[in-house]
Amino acid sequence: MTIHLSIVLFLPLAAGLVGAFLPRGMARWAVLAGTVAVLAYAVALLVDFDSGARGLQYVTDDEWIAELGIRYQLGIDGLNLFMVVLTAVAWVPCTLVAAFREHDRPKLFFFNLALGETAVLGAFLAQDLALFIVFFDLMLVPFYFMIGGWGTGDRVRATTKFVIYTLAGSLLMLAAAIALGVLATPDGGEISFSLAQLEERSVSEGTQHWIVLLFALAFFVKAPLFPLHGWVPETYRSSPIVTIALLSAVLSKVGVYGFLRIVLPVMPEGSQHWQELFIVMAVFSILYGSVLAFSQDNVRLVVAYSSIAQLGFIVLGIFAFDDKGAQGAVFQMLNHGIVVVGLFLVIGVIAARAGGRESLAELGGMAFRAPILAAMFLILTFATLAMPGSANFIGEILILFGAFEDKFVYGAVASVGVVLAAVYMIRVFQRTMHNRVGPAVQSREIDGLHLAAIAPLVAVVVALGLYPNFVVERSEEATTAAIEQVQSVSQEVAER
Amino acid sequence: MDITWYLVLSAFIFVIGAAGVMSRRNPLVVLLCLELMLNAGNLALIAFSRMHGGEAGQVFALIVMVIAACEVVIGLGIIVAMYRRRLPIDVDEMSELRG
Amino acid sequence: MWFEQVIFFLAAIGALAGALGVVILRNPFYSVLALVGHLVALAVLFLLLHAEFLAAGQVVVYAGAVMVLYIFVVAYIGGSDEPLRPEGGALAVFGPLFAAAIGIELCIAFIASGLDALDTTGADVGPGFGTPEAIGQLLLTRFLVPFEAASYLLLVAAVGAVVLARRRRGLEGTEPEILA
Amino acid sequence: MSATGYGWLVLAFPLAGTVVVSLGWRVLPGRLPGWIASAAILGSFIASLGMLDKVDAEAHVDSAWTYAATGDFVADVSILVDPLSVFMCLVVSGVSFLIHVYSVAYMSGDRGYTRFFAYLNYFVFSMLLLVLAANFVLLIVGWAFVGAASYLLISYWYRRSTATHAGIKAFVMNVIGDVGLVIAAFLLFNETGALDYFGVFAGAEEVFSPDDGTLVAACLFLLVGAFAKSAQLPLHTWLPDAMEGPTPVSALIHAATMVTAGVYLIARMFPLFELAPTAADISAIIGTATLLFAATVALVVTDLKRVIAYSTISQIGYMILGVSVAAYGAGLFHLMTHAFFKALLFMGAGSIISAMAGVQNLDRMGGFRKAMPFTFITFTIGALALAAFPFTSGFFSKDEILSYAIERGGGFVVLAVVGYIAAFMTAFYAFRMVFRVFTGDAVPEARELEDGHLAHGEPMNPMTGEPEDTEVGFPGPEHHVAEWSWPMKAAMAPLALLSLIGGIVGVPALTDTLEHFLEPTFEDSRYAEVHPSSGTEWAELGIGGVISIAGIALAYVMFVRRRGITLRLRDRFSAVHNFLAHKWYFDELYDALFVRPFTGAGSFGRRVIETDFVQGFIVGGATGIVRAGTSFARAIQTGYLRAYALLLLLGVAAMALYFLLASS
Repeated sequence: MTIHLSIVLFLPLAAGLVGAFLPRGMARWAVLAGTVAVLAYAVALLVDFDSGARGLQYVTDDEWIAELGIRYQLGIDGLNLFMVVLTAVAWVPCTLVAAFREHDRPKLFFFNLALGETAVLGAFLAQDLALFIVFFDLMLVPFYFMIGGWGTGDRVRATTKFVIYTLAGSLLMLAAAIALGVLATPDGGEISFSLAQLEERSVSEGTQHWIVLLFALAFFVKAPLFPLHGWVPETYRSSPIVTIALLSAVLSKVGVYGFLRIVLPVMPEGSQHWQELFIVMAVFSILYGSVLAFSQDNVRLVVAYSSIAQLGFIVLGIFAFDDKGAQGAVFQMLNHGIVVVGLFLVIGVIAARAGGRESLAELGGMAFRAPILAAMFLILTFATLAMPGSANFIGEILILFGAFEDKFVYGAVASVGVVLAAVYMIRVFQRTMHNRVGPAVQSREIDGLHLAAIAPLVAVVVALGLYPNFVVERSEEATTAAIEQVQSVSQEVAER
Repeated sequence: MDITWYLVLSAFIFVIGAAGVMSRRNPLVVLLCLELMLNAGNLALIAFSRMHGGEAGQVFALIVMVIAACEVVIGLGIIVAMYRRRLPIDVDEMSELRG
Repeated sequence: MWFEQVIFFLAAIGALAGALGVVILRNPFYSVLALVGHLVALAVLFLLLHAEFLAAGQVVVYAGAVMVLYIFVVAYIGGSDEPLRPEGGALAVFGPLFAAAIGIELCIAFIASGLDALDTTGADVGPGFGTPEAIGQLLLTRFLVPFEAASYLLLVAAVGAVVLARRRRGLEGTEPEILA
Repeated sequence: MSATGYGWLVLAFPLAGTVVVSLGWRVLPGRLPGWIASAAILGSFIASLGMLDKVDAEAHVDSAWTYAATGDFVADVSILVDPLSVFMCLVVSGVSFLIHVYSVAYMSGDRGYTRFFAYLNYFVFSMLLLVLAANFVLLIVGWAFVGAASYLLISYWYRRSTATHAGIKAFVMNVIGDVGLVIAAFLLFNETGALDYFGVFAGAEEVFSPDDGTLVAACLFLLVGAFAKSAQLPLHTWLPDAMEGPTPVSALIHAATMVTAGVYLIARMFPLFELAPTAADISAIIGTATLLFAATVALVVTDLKRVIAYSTISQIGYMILGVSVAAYGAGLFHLMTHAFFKALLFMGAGSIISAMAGVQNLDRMGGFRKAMPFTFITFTIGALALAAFPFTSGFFSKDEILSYAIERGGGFVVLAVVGYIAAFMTAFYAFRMVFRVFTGDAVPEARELEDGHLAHGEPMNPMTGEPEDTEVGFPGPEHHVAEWSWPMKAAMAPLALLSLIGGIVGVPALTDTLEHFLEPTFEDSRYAEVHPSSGTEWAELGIGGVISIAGIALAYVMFVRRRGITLRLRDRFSAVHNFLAHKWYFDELYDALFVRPFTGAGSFGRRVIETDFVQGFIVGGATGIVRAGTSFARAIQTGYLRAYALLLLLGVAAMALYFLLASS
């Protein structure tokens, strides 16, 4: 029973509230300090984390709504440790970049930013299903305001779509979660939403089927996976760059994380039932996202669709029901998150050099006077396309190995996605950095602010590429535990 | 007298009131018809209170009367406001809530 | 017991006639008067049901004060007995039809009810039943919260009426305030 | 220091060079980055010599740290030092060092000088990592690093659209190879449970019966990787386009690094290929097909660098044939000699192109013999070695491969015969270059050079003719010919010497040094005893020599004695010429097979699936349902108070009815 996680969880929110009472210009610094503090705390947790131990660490467990069996239960294990670190790592550069830009209503913006971090951290830390859903839906609120209030272009349409999509998913999940909690309660037992409890209780297989499907809908919308990505183009096009970086890097991971934390351990039979469908969706998303990423003209949308493909890989790894696949998925969640934050910040820098243009046709030739920018972009590009030597490669090879194990054909088709990733990422890099100078492009070196924001991310990418085992060994225990049940179910099915 | 008689009477009054609400267009009369329906309810409440031999039903009836008074006050206020704005005094003319 | 029955029927006929008068009479002024009659008849029925306090309240507050309010408004806006358009339409048919349907349903419910107590004249009650004392006791003890809520409701309604009927500057001349 | 200690040093030098050069891009003046980079590679070469000194029959494996380990998936950062890797390190670092020295002068004047050397060092580091890796994961890492480095160097002059295009092509082909390797690694891992070479080899012996289906599949996927990197059919199209890079890059890609990786891979995986002879045979056949195909194309291509490029594809075909017929020593011997003379040829070509002020077209060249005596001599030596002229290095190595193939008998004899036919073409096109560039009437550029100054052409893209983006300063405005710059000479002279006498380590029956050196690596080979007798080997060498001389003679006749005959031949066989000049239409085929369907799918996805399905069917369907619901709700919301009352009443009536029915 420790308070550490609660501190981490509410630090950003506290910083946001403090900022709200400070004079206009000071809110950003309060929030920035909050995110840095969270990062420091997360690093401390990382150092202190006992990678050999089984089960949760730093557990906080209190009664919250006793009548409904909802508990305030937080904990960290190898599964969410790096998600928390990713959140902390992603928020600092984004806040930093945002802090040096002028906003309308800065207090509100930075409060939303801080609230977003708390919500995401909460979703990652929650060990109670109801608590998870509370934070999962809370995430929507600040992002809704940030996109709607500070977006560009047709932001009303974008936010509407974003909200309707995610809200529909969340509501279905809420219904499913309540059904799960109620149906799992044995006769005369107390209702409980604690994940540990739910894992021990069981729901009949037929019920699991539709509950898993509803959960999957919510998670796939968030991820997003084909064909539930209808909100992506508009949202990505009209969101502030900082927001979209966080959305793509961190929020998308909450969904897939939910599979490992909730769906697979609690409803193994249901997960097994839909395995084939979800794998097909994942593989199709990989191909479809890659092909569309290749044909996009807007830089953001290239990254957006590439994210669809990458999330497809992650889902493939999870639903391969294999140690290596799940391990790769967890690792890839971290890698993709870090890389995508960097990519979007770079896109922001690029757009600033082209007078706000983000169309590939109008960009080009920036590398000449901006070698540092080009070098960092290149590293991020190589990492995104999972070039061997990057951590993303280890993630992807584990996913592919896991997929090959049982589903060789799907794995083989998915590996086409690796080739396609090379095509579209290199294309983006060339069309922005290489070739002739675009009509309105000013080639100049990256400024100190963005350097300070992006360079650490690049350093993390390189470091992870050198020593990926740092993550792998810490997450192995929990990942294996997360898919233990579903593996045994899957084995039974195979034997039948 | 059996309680049934009172109840049947209350049903009749209620029905008459309801029919009036739906067929009359003068808002004043509609309000009056609402009074009828409320009073029908009151009558039933009091009849049941008599049946059970407890005064709770009467207290409820009293509160219904309070609510009726409130409704009258607000309703008449609206009618007066309409009149002062030279709007037609006709419920069918007030259809701004059309979807 | 015939005395009670006679009074019941007289009062019931009065109440029904008043109700019908409210609905049928064209002139709102007469409608209000019919409602007053209806209310008084109801008050008699209340007395028969041992609800003395309510009967008194019905006559004094309802038939007296509230109805006066109606009369004022009718007089103020000049109760026109001619409708702006002919009454009727589908609603004039369906409205009473559904109303009648509910009435029939209710009657079936009452008559075919399994509640045996319905067919009695009610429980035995002492002489203090329905007196202001008994009601006051209940209002200030068991139903204190609803009582207070009701009083707040009245307050809010009064304020609301003021807001609604308030003279807006520049809109009209020097019309007197009706409700304040 | 132990052998592996030297191995780590081999890797550390170029890596350090990359870091120092790239971080010091602002402070390092003049040619210093070039010299630092060269020194790094020299350090690598010296460390390789240290390995050579320490290496023995044992294979040394040393692991630095755990790269990734989960469950049975265990991959360390570990290197393997055995005669094969030592040999590769020596060739790679040695030749690369000379290319670096050459580049110090050749690239000076280019504004991207520092960047160039950072890439170059990274390239060599990647290749060394590839050959030193002790497990599949690290192999794939090195494999992909080589691909990335080649991408960076091919599109080094990134303002040229042709260069960026060629870069993306090379990179994608290489990634295809990477994926092949990943799949192969999985298949092997799945059966043997190991990722390190020796674990896999040991497991494979136990698990697989000869020609086991899975093993053949794994070997074929390995071949995909090997062929993508070594530019064999059908994954060769990137290599000619890779000529967009600066000439030293071409030299590096073709001679020392990259393309030889496929040969190395097959040699390294020989236990697997010997267990799966089907795969080995397929590899031999494809190698042969490639060597013939590339030789025919090289006959007609008019771009100087591309002629050499196709000759590389062809020569790599010989090597693949060699290692596929279990002539490992011979294949690697040819790898080494080829590295010498191919680097030399490219350096000479670079010098010539400089003299032509960037023009690469053979048709525009001629008569450079007087103007560039040094280049003439060295280039001719390179061409002689390429043509396998008797007693040059290429003579011994190429013919040894073919004699091994004949020794295997059966269908391999056919392959060897094809090899001899291609050898004739090789001799012909090698001297086609020599005669067209150096003999005949001196072109204006050559005369200008004789007068003591370099020709200056308009800066333009040699492939498309579009004017160069001069603002950025690369390609640099200056050109450097070997005659005037000592580092270039210093690089070319040793290579020329090695091209001439490099065969000495493999003279049949006399030295065979290389074969004996490599023996520990291949001693378990089941074909270790298959050995042509020195008598037959010398006889076949004789045949090879005759063919080579015949080819050169034909070239002499056609390009010196009777100039113009080629034009007549071209007109006469225009269909054949067109077919060859279009490189057998491979580019067009791939365009139709992959590129267009891919872009088509992209626009189909964007136009149809996104708009009609996702936005139309799913979004539209969902909103349609909501809209239909709301329009019904709207229809009910008439705004008429009495209608609401009616509905309310209706509801009450219905509910009352329900309760009545339910209770009765």
